[in-house]
Amino acid sequence: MPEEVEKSKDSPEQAEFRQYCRKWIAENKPPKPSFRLPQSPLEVMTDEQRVYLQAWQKKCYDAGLVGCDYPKDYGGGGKKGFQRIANQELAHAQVPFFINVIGLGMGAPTILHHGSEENKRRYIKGILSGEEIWCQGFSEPGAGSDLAGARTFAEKKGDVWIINGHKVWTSLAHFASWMILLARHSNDDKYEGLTYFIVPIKSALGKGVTVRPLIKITGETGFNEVIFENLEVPDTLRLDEVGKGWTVAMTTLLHERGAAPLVTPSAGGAGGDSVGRSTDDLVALAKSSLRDGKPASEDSYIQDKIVQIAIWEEGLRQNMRRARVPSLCDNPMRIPLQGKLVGTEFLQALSHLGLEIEGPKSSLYLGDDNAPQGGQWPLAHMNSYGGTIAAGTSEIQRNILGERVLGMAKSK
Amino acid sequence: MPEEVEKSKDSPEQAEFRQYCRKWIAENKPPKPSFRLPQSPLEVMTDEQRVYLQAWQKKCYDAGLVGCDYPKDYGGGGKKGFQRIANQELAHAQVPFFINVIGLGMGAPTILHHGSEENKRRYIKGILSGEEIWCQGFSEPGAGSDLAGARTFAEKKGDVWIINGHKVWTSLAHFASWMILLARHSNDDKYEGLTYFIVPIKSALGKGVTVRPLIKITGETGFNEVIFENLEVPDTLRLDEVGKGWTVAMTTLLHERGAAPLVTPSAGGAGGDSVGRSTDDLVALAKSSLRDGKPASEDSYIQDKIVQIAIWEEGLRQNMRRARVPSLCDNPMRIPLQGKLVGTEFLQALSHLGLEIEGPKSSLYLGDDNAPQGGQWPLAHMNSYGGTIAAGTSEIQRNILGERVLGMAKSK
Amino acid sequence: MAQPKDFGFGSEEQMIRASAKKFLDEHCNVEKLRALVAGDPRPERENKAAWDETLWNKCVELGWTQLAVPEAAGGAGMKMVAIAALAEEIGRHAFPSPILSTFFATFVLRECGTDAAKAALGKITEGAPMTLAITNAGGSWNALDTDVEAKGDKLSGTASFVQDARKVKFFVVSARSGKDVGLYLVPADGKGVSIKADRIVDLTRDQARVEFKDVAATALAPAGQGGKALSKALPSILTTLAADLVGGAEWALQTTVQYAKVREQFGHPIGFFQAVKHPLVNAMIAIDQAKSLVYNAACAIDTEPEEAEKFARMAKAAASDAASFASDRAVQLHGGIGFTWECDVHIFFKRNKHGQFLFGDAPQQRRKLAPMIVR
Amino acid sequence: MAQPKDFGFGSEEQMIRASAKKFLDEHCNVEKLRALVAGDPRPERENKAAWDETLWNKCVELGWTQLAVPEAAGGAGMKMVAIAALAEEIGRHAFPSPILSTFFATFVLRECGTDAAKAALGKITEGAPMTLAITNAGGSWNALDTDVEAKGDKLSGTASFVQDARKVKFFVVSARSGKDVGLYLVPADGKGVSIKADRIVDLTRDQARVEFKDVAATALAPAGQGGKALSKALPSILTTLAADLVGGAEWALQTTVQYAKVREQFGHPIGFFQAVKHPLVNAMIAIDQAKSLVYNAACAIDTEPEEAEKFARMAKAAASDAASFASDRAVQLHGGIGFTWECDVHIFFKRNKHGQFLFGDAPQQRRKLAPMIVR
Repeated sequence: MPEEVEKSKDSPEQAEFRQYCRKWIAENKPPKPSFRLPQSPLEVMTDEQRVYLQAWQKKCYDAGLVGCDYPKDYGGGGKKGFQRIANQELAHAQVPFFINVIGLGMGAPTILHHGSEENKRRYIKGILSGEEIWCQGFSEPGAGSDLAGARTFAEKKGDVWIINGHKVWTSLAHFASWMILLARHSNDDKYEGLTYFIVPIKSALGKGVTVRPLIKITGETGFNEVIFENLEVPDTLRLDEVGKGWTVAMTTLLHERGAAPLVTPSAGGAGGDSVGRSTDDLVALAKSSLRDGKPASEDSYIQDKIVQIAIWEEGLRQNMRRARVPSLCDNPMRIPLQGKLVGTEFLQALSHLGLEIEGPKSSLYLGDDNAPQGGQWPLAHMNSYGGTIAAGTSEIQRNILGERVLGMAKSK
Repeated sequence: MPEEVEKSKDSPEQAEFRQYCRKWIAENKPPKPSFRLPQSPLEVMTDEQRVYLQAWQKKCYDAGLVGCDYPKDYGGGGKKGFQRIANQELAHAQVPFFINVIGLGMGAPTILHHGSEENKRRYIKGILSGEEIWCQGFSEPGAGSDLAGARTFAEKKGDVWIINGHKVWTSLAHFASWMILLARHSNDDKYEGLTYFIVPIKSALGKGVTVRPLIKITGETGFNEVIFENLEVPDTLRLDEVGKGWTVAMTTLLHERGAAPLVTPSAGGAGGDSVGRSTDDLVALAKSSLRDGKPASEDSYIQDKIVQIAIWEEGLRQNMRRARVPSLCDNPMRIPLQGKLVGTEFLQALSHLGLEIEGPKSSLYLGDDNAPQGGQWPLAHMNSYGGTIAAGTSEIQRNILGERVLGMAKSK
Repeated sequence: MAQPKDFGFGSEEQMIRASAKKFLDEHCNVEKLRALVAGDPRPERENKAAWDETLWNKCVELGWTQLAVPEAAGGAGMKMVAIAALAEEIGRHAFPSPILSTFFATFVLRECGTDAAKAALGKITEGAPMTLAITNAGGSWNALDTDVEAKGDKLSGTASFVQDARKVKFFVVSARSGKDVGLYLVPADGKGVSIKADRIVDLTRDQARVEFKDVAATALAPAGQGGKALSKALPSILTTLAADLVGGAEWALQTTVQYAKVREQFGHPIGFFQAVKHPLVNAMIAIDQAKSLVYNAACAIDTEPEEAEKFARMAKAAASDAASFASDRAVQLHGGIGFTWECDVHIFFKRNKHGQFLFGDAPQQRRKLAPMIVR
Repeated sequence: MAQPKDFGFGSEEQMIRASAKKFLDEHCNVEKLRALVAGDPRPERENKAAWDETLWNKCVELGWTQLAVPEAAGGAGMKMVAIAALAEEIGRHAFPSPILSTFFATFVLRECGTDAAKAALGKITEGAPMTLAITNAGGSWNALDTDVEAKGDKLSGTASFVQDARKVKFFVVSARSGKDVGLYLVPADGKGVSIKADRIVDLTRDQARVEFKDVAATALAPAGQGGKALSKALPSILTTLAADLVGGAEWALQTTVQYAKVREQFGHPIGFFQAVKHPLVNAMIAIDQAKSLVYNAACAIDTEPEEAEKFARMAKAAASDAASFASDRAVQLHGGIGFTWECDVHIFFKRNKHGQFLFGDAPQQRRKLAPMIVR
């Protein structure tokens, strides 16, 4: 969306904040590091990446660009409607992303809605500033799409819970201080047998917590298995009541899917060494690629495919816009609940078209001197499956839409 | 497949038969009638169409081109492996189709496998000659995809069965002498409560049988509702044992899907006023259609779409060929069980491409002077849904393939 | 120029849509629609140009014909987003009416800038239905391809694919003189005008070839200016058609979803099965993007005209595909009943197919978009 | 010339396939494959050109290198359907081996018709792995686009996208002299040859740019004849690649089907859900057509050469799409585990992607088919 549109409805105070953000970012945008930045926070592998990104988030937090909408008491800015402005300005400026993506998108809103006053005061600030990195313990080897099938067990002993179990797909666990954990306290009921906790990771390593990196099909690490063996967690770290784990998890997922009112602080995610995220990237690639001896951008087949992506991209952009105009939305959840599904499938199609444009050059990977744009396209394509699988596969998303929005019978 | 290929493995006797067929067809191919012939036997609407087509089938039967593989005792030719030759020669010659398609494809083989000796002697000949037209009573308003949910009830009273119920989608019922009927004799078990009958239609009209034409989305008639009200059927018209209805129905469906060894007599189905069945039809249409002021056949998008169809068509043709080479088929049912699904979806895609090529002219329907090829393309496209819905929807076909061929768990 | 965040869809536009919905729910609900258009199923039927002329008068009373007419020409000068919303309701009801054609004529007339055009807009304001007669026998909407020739103020030749030809009072005709194309107003009952109805698949429209034999015509745009007026009107035409398609697609979606909730097979409502559920979700997704693109295009016409053609073509491409897919799945997922004339689905299926190809289907729009996007 | 009904797939061909299957099941089952190629996951890893050279010797013992060599040149002169069947097994096992490259070299050499080519075929028969070095830096396989130049019998320039470059003993190089293209044999360890390995995604192949600096070469086809030999060999190359892709696609299908039978979610094996079942059925359908087209193309090469290019392009188009789709769904439907390095799926996913683009993906094949079909 053009910047002018975004500005058009700012209040005077918001307009002033926007000016402030713009100026601050221009003066503080960090230099490109000497090492490769991954395509998203979920692939942060090395300490040098972490240190660089954590410092950047902290700097933004200190400048008031992170957590604007959160109450001041919990370390936020206390100004509703300001985070969106900061996000827009950060995204325009193509700065690096915020590393603490799980904490910002899931941990903080979940704690805000379900945590005790003590927990809110203790944890939210560290999430916003990025000083404490968070991870999420939902998926298990036997419970992927079927989240409520979680078997990690929390047994109450006096004032503490003893946690035993095995979580997978836990991005950032190798750097995390804390985890939001969905666990089972009872086998009597699938849903009401679940309870939700904050659990320590870093401080408990070797003392009931083991973090083991999983390797993605791209060869990158960044997500992990986490194994709990008799980890003791005080009852004060429980979120909401015993047996309310599924309700709390729904809050987490609603925020993850961008379908909740609270705006997640975000730097736009475009500041890594990433390509394969927009039509413009495709056009640039097509111009520099040959197909039958001509620039691929002059090939009618490639043109048509790029235009298809362009229409899709514009459709998603206009969906975002329309979702905020209630009179043009029959069902308020219809567009927001599509976001994760359509956004991830869009990136998959887009990155695959990148491979088609590259042709045989799509074989060339990171580190190859002749790889177009450093081999980022096959990387983006492979990583796109993380998008269509994690946090509710595309198949599950279609169930959700068919059931919650269109009201058809549950498929399971 | 080129004719030479077909000939290459004929035995001397078969080669002689092929010559005979070719000569006979050349001498007896009927002149084009003054009226429109429908695109398939399932849309025969008028008596003039019926009379013309019935006469043609009879003539072919008398010449020995129909029922070659059936035993002589039942009115057949008694020569295994000869029907395929007759079919090939009839298809090459682009003669009209055989009207008694339900009888030939489903009635005769079902009776041959499950009928009493008496029934075989009585009914098969009339099917082959086309003198008695048959229809099929499987689908009901409440049991479409779920065939075994049939509720048409057969109650035993002494030596007769009293039939009450409602069948739909019964093509040719308005001309039919007989119907093959799947009915329920007991509500105790979904599958074992089914029994299979031959029931009279024409002779029982107004005496327990009502045939009401249904109108298709094309405006054509040709299929019907059939309502049974206390129709009496002698027990001798039962096929196989009481409670074996589902087993018998499987025989019928196996033959309908072309997955059984017995070759159905067929004139190739290309003799109606039909277009929209092959790549060649598309190429011809594209050459005579304009797109952006040029022949559509010179448009790169249209070319690419036609080539996709051509590859698909060749793939189906080569599938047919490979299905008969056991050493190139891991699972003998894998290709045959795809036939109905893929064939009907192919025709749907092909006819839709016809509409794309026609552009705004695809609005012009039968009887319009300027409609390309008499408006047959939108007709073919609409009729293609009959293909993807009738006789097991595409959705059901995919279940069958996933379960019977790939061995995955049943979806229902 | 920047677009407003809310597409400029304000209270006035909401009222227009709400009143249209109320009107159409009452007068063109699917029972009335079926009774009106689906009486004669015979495949070789003549096209009846079925419509309810009394409803036309009501539309005029509701002010629909004035909506797109500029205030300077005595109209209401409403935004395109209002027209789009109205067209969406029309599509959702498959309303058989020359109102869309009249909008198209309005869009062209308001670009002509002549007194004659202003007078013609006055006729529309007063309630005269009009349609464009600008397509040649090959189906080209390119102004220069017209089969009609002008000699002075006399027209000869044939316009093809004229929508609602038998319902209108006037034709807006494109005609060549030499290498120039002008636009002309011709009364439908003018001397030398003959209308040959096409037999078409769609039951909710009529379409014809209109032959002009030395017909007296009023020049609307001077020779040489006709093509320009048509291209300036094109984004509005495409956006309105796209809105109609989005409405028709939404009908197909909702109707099929309802059916999937009540139709049971294998002991479940068929919506239980992902083979039913997921295609309907895909249809919804396609419709939502198309709808968002429609309002974006309409808003661009209102506020960002330099982007209007691009956005309108995107909207028509997306809406054509969404409507085609939603209608296709509506027939398929209704199963046996969906293949029958008695089921309403085919009425929308046919209307959506017709609209898909008017002024170019998705691949044709994409072809035109390519140079704007792959630069 | 007519094709035999059974594709000419007789007992000898069945034996070759059966023995290949047995050999690969034993020596290149997925456990051994993983151990061989997937040891180093780091994204910036160097390509290791991982292969088991002792297996190459066994392939030679099994007679594989002789299969495609004409009897006149001392080979077995087997039909293309036998090569296709072997390639299908190789694909199904993702066998890391220069055997396919050696076939491609064989196909080209047998079209050269020179003594030098015959001698080179002799080397292959004896077990020397070879590969084609005929692609330019832009990825074009068009003979005339080569970046290598010949001056007399000396070659200079770079061949790109050379498959299995670090496993072979010889390169078959296309080189220009003026406007003509000739083919040349160059030993991999020849003076002035340097091999710069590409870092590629596929773990089962290696690929390189091979630079020639004034390298002594043996002419295989005279200047002017190289292009012809390459185009005559092309259908065989495409068909063999397509067979490999069909095998790789079938592996992806069967592995995912097995997983769908054992992985449970929501109280059912996931194959219960149509969102899992139906895409796998679609993959099977795509694979079956591709496979039928492969044997048809192979049989055309054997018996109906005038149709060979058309059928081979069809096979490569269908197989590229089938393998792409089957691999894509294999990752997706394996869910979380499918996205990990420890799951075998990615090995085949990457190999299939590589093969999809070698010698042109489906749209590129269709582009070439258009004039043969839309005539």
